[in-house]
Amino acid sequence: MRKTKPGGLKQLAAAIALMSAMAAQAADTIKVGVLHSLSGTMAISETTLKDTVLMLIDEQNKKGGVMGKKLEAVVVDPASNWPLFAEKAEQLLVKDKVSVVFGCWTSVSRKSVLPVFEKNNGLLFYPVQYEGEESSKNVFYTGAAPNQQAIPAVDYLMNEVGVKRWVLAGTDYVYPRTTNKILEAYLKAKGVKDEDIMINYTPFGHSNWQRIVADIKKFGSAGKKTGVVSTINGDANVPFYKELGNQKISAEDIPVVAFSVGEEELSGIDTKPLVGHLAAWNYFMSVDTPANAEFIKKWRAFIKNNKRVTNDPMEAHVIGFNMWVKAVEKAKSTEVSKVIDAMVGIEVPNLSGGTAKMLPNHHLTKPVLIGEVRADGQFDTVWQTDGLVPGDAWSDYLPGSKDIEADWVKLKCGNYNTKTLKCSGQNYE
Amino acid sequence: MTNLSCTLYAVPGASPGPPFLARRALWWLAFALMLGMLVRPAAAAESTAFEQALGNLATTNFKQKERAVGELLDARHANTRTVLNALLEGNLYYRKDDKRVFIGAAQDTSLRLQDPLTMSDAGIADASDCTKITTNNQLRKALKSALASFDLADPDADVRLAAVNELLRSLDADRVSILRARQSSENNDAVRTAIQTGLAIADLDSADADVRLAAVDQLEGSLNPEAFNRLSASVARADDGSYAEPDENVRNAARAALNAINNWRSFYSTLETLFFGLSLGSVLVLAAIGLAITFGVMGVINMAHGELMMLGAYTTYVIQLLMPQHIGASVLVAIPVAFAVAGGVGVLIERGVMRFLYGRPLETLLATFGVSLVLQQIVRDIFSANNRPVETPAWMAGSLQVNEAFSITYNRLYVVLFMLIVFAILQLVLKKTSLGLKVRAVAQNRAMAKSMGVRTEWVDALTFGLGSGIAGVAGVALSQLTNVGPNLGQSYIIDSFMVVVFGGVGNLWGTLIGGMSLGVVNQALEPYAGAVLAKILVLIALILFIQRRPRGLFPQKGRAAES
Amino acid sequence: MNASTAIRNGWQKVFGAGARGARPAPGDTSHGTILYLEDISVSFDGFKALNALTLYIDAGELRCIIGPNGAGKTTMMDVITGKTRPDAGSAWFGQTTDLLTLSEPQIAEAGIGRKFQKPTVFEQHTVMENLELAVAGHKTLWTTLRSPLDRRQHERIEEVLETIRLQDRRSMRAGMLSHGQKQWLEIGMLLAQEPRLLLVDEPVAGMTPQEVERTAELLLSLAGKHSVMVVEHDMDFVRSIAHKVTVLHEGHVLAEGTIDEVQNDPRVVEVYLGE
Amino acid sequence: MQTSHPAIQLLIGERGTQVFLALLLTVGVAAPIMHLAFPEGSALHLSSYTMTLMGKYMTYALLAIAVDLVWGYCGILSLGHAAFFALGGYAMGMYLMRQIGTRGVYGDPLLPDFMVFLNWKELPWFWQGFDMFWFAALMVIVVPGLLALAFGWLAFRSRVSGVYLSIITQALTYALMLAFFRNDMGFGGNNGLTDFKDILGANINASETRVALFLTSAAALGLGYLACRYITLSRAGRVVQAIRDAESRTRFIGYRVESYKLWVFAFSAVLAGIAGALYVPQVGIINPSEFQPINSIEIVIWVAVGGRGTLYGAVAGAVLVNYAKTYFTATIPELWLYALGTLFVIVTLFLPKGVVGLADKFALRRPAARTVTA
Repeated sequence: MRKTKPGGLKQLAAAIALMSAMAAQAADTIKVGVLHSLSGTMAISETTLKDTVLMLIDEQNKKGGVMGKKLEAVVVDPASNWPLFAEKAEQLLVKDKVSVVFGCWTSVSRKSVLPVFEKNNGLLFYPVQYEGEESSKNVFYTGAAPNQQAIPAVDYLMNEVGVKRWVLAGTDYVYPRTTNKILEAYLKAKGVKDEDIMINYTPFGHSNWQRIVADIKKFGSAGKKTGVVSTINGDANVPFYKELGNQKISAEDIPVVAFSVGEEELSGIDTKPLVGHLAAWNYFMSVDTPANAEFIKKWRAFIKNNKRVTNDPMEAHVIGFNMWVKAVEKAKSTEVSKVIDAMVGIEVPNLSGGTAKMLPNHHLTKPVLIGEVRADGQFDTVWQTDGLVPGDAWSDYLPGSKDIEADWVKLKCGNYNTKTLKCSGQNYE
Repeated sequence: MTNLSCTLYAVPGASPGPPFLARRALWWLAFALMLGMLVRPAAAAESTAFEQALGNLATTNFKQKERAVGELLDARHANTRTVLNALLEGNLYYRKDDKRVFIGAAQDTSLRLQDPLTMSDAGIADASDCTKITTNNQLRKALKSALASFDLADPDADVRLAAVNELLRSLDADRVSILRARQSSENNDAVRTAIQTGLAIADLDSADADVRLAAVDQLEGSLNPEAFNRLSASVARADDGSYAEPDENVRNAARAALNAINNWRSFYSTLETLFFGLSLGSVLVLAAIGLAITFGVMGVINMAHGELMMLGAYTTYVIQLLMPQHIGASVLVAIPVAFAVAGGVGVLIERGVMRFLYGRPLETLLATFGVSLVLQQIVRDIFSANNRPVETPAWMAGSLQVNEAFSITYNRLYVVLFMLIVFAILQLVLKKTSLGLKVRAVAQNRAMAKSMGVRTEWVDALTFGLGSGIAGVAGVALSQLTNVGPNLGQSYIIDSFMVVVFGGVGNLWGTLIGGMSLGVVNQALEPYAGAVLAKILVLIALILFIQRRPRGLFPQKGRAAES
Repeated sequence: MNASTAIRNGWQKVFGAGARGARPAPGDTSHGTILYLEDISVSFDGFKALNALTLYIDAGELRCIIGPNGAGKTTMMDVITGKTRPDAGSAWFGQTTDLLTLSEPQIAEAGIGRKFQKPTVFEQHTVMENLELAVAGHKTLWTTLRSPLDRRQHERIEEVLETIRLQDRRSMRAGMLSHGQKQWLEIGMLLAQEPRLLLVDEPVAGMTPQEVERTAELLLSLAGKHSVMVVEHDMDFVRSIAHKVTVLHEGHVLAEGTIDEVQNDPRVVEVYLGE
Repeated sequence: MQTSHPAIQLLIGERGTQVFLALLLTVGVAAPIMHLAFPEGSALHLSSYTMTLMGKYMTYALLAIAVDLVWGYCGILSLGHAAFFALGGYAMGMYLMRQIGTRGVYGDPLLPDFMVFLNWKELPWFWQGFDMFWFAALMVIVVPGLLALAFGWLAFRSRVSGVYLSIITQALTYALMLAFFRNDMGFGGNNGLTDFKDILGANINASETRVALFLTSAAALGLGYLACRYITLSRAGRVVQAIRDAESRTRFIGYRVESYKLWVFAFSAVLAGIAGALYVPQVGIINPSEFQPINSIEIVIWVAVGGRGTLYGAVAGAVLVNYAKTYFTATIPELWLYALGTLFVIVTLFLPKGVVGLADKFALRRPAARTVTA
C-alpha cells in the first residue's frame, strides 16, 4: 500500500476516483485464481507457472478479455505447505469467488485441495505430469498421465536403445511409486526378469548419491545393456547427475531417462555431466514450430529476461487456459458446472504443432517426445510418437485400477468399476 | 561399391549398431596395419563413395545417419576420421537448400564452413541456413568406437589405453584379432595388461581347454567386471545340470579365480564405503564447523547458519558469472570472497541483532530464524526462486580410478581435503593468534575477559564473523555437490546442529570426529538399510547416545561446566 | 550396582516409586555419629579436588570447616549432597544410609539440607513461595498437584518467617530482596526443610555486623537438635560459633581441634601464610 | 494471607486469563450463530472458510499452550512438539480413513486407497481398531503420551538438558518425519491421509459438522487452558517453575526433578496430540511434513512472540503469527517472508516479553499477578 503524498486535494481526489474506477471495474471482471507456491521448497518450480498464468491473463485482456469482461488474477502463496494449500483453495473459492483456479504442482497439494474443490464445486486446472489414478469432476489434468510419458519412454529404451536391464530410481512418494509399479508390471509383461529390475527409492532432497550410483554402476556391469528410469524429484537431481558424471557413467553406457527434469530444472544445473541423458515430455522448448517460437517470444518479453526457458507444465497451462477460455465462450457463462460440461471435446492447438483435445476422463491427448540433453540445457528430440496419445486416468497395468474407467460425459463418474458396475469416490451415493 | 554395401545392409540379422560399425572400422584398420602404412587413397572412386556417404548424413533420421557413418568408414577416405570427429563434436552441418554437408565453426550467428572433401575453406554462411547434424547416444557410442580403432596406434599411451578400453566394451572376433596384432608391439605396461585381459576374456571361448585354463589363470585377480561376469557364467549350473564350462579343471580354476576376485572386490567395496562415509562426514563437518563457533563458542543458536552457507554458494555462482573464461580458477577465487561476503553479513547480523541478545540464547533462535527467512527471500528476489547453475571445473570432475573396482571421485576427494584444511586453519587461528586467545577467553568468562581489557564487543563481532565466514566457505564446497538455490541452507541446518551437539558443544575436535563418525556410520548402514532407514537409524542412535553421554562426545569438563 | 538395580533406581528416580513406601529410617545415629566420610577422592581432569578425605560429624555437633581456596570445601559438600560422585571412598549418613547410592532429592529427603555459597533462592517466586517449596512434607508430583499445604506446614512456614524476620516481605519476589535478606531466606528454606544435618556454605558473606551476629545466634541455637556443618572464611565468625574446627588443605584434612589449637598449629599457619 | 486452593483462582486472578476466557466464549458463541443463522450474503454471515480458519487457529493455540507449559514454565525447550501434534493428527486421520469405507476411489471396503495401489492385501496390525472412534480417541492420547514418556524417561533420567535436549527433540521429529515419508511404513507416505468423508457418521464438510468441530476445538482450548492454569497455580506448578529457574537447587530441597519434568512433558505431549487430532478434520489432510523440524521451531516462535510463561500469551502468539501468515500470504504473497522475518526480529529485540508484555505495559498499575495469590 502506498501512502498518498500530502500534495493537495487534487491528488487525493484523483486517487479516490481511480480507486472507485478500479472498484467498478473489479465488479465487472472474471476472477482467476492462481494457487502456486511462491516460497518454500516448491517455489523453484511453481513460481514460473504463476508467471505463466499472469502472462496468459495479460494476453487475453489485450484481446479484450473473455465475453467482454476483463480477467483479474488472484494470486496467493500456499508456501509449499499442504494444509495451507487447502486453506488457500477455500479462500479462493469461498472468499474471492474465483471462476477458475490454475494451480498445484505436487500430488499431495492436489490431494489436499481436491476435497475443497469438490465440496465448493470449484474448477482446477492441474498442469503437471502425475501418477494418474484419479479423475475428479472438478479437475482438468493438463499434464501427462503415466501412459503419456513413462510407457513410451520405456518403449523407446527397449526398442531403440536395446536396454535389457532396468533401474527404476525414484523419490519415495506417490508419483514414482505408482509410475514404477506400472513400469514394473509393464516390463514383466514384456518378459523382463525380476533380477534385471532394480528398484530404488530415496527421500526428498537426497544429496548423497555415492552409494546408489555405485550400485547402479555395478548393476550395469553385468554384461547387459542397462538403462535408468528416473522419477527422482526436483532438488535431488543435481547431485544425482553430478555423481553419475563423476563416477564416469556416460549416457552411452547407461542412459538415464527422467520424467521430472525439464528445461527449467536444467537451467539451474551445470549440464555438462548430463549431456546425452534423456527426458520424456510432451513438449520441448526446442520444438521447431511457429506457435512455439511465438510463445517463447511472448514469454521472454513478459518476464523481461531474454534467457528464460519454457517447459512442459507451462505448455500445459497454455493449453488449459486456452481451453477454459473456449469453454467459457461456448457455455456463455463462467458458471463452473456449465464450463465443466462445455470442456469435454474442446480442442486447442498445442505448441508442438498438434491439437490437444479434452477427453471425457478430463485428461488430454498429447504427443510424447523423447529428448537428449544438450550442453546448452535444451533437448534434442530423438524420438516421438507417431500420433497423439490419449491420457489414461486409470492404468491398465495396475491390478487395482485396470477395471476402472473415468467418463464424465456418459458415465458421469471418475472411477467406474466395469466389473462391479459401480461408481465409487466422488459421485458415490 | 554402393550396391555392394546395400546388399551388405540387407543381410538379415545384421542389426545396425555399434559393433557393426566398429567392425568395419577395424577391418579397415587391420588392412592398414597389414600394409604397414596408413592408406592414403586419392582415387576418384573412393571420393565418390565418400561424397555420397556424406550426403546421406544430411537427415534427421538416426538410423540413416548410422548407415551413413558406416559408408564413410567403407569409403576409406583420408578425411573420414576428421568428419567423424566433427560429427561427434557437433560441428557437422548441412546447408538447408542443397543438403551439402560442411564442417562448421560457429561465429556468433554465422558459421565458417569447411568442405570435408577437400578440407578447403567454403566461406561463411548464416547459421539459420544450416542445420546441425545431431547425434544420439547410440550414434555417439558407435562413433567413439570407430574413432578408437584409429587411436590404437596413437603415440600417447593414455590415448591408446582409452582406445583399448573402448574396444573392450564390446569384444568380438575382429577386435580380438586386432588386439592380438597390437599386443606384441605395445610397449606400455598398462595398455598391454588391458589388452591381455581382453584377450584372456576372449580365450575363455576357445575350444582348447588348455587355452581356457591359461585364460582363467590370467584373469585371476583381474577386477574387470566383464572377466567376473564371464567366469561366473562359466561355473553356473544350467537347469539340466550341465555347466557352460565343460572341463572340470577349468571350472575349478575358475572358481578359485572367482574367489580371489570376490575377496578383492569385497575389500575394495569396504574401502569404498569408508571413503563414502568420510566424504559424507566431511560435508557434515564443513556445514557444522562454522556453527561450532557461533553456537558452540558463543552460544548463539544461529538458525541463519544455513542461509550463510547459501550465500557462499551464490557467491560462487556470481564469481563464475564474472569470470566465465576461468571456471577452473573461479572456485578458488570464490573461497576468500565467500568468506568475506558471508563473514560480512555475519558481522552485520551480530552488530544489528545478536549483540542485544547475549545471555538470552533462546531468543537468538527466534531472531536468527527471522533473519534466515529474510535472507532466503532476498536471494529469491535477486536470483529468482530457481536453482542457479554452478559449473564444476574440469579439475574437479571425474574420478581417480584406482582400479576397475575402486575409484574416488575428485570432487568428494577435494571436499575431504578442503575440510581438513579449513579445520587446520581454524585450529591455528583459535590456538595461535591473539584473536583466538581472546575468543576463548570471552567464551569462558565474559565478565573477566572484559575486565582484563578485552574489547568483548569487538571480539563478539569478529567471532560471529569468523563462524559465518566459514559457513560461506562451506557453501562454496556445497555448490560443487548440490543445488544452489534458496533452500540450500534449510537442508543442512538440522544436520549441522546434530553434528555439533553430538561432538560436544564448544569442542571443534568433537565436531570433526562427530561429523566423520556420523558420516561413516550412515554410509556403512546404507547398503543394508537403504538411504532413508540408514538416516533414521543414525538419528535414533544419536538420541540414545546423547542420553548415555548428555554432553556429547567430548564434553566440556570441570566445575564450571557442571552448573 | 548391577544393570537391573541401575534400571530400577533410574525408574524410581523418575517415577518416585517407593518414595511414599516404607524406607529405613535414614541417618540412624545410634553410634553418635551422623556423617561418615572415609577416603573420599574426587578428581577433575587430573586435578585432585579431594584426596582421601576422611571426616566424621557427630550428631548435634556444630562443626566449622575452614581452608584456603581450592581446599575442596565445596566439592566435599557436593559429594555429601549427591551432586558429585567420588572416584573412591565411602559416605554414610548415620549407620544405615549409603549416600553414594542416593540421588540428590533422596539425600534431601533423608535429611540433609544445603545452603549454597552463592545465595540461590528462586528469584521469580515470592518469599512465601520459596518457603512453601522448601517446607518438609511429601514432595511427589501427585501430592503437590492435588493438595495445598496442610495446617502444620503453614505453621512451620510462619515460624520460619518469624525467625528470619521476613514476615513483611512475604509477598515480595525473592529477586527483589537485598543480598543479606536472600542469605536469610536461604537459611529459612533450610530450616523449613527440617533437615537433620545442615550444610551451610559461607552464610555470612555480605551481611551487616548485626546480621552476622544474629546468624551466629541462630546457628548456635540449631546445634544440639540438628547437626550443622559450616564452611566459612570469616575467622571472627568462626570463633564466635565453633566448638570444633576442621582445616582442609589440598583435598584432605590438615588439622582438627578447637579454634585455638588449630590457629596455633604450625602447618595451618604455614598454609595460610604461604597463601 | 493463606494460599487459596488453585481451583478457586482459576477464573479469577490474572486479567489476561479473564480477557482470554471472555474472548473465547464470545467467539465460541458468536461464530456458529453467524455461520448458521445468517444467510450467505448477509453482512453478519460468517463463511465456513473463516470459521474453519478460526477453528484451526484454536488448535494451534492449544498446541502453543502445550509448548508454553514445558518451555515457559518448566524450561524444557522442546523443538519436537510438532511430532506429538502430528501423531495425534495421524491417529485421527486413521480413524477418518477407515470411515471412508467403500467410497474410496478403488471402492475397497477395508483398505484405504493408498494401500490398494501399493498392492497390500490386508490391513496392517497397527491400523486395526481405528474404525472405532473411541479407540482412535484413546490413541490420540496414548500414542503421543507414551512416546513422550519413553523419550522423556531416557532424556531426563540422564539429565540431558539445554540445547542438547532441544537438539535431540529435533532428531526425534526428524526421524519420525523420514519414517512417515516412507511409503512402506503404511501411513500413506508423502501424500499422507486425505479425502476424508465422515466423522462420527456426519459428513465432514457439512456446515453443522464444521460448527461442531469448531465448538469442540474451542472447548478443548478452553479446557486445556484451564488445566494448564490449574497446574501452574498448584504447588506442583511452583515446583515446575522452580525447576526452570534453578534446577539443581530444586533437587537439593528434595524434589524429584526428573519425575516432574517427565510428567509435564508427557501431559504437554498429550495436549499437542489432542490439538493435532482436532486440526486434521478441519484442514482435511495430515501428511509427514507436519513432522518437519522447522514446524516445531515455529511453535516455539509463536510462544515467544506472544509472551513466554503466560498461557494467554501463547494463545495470542499462535493466533497472531498464524493470522499474519494467512493475511500476508494472500495480500503480499511475494513479500510476506520479509514481513514475518522482520516481525520475529523486532519482537525479539524490542518485546522480550512478547506482545502480551507490551499489553501489560499499557495496562496501568495493574497489580502483579503473583500478588493476587497471597
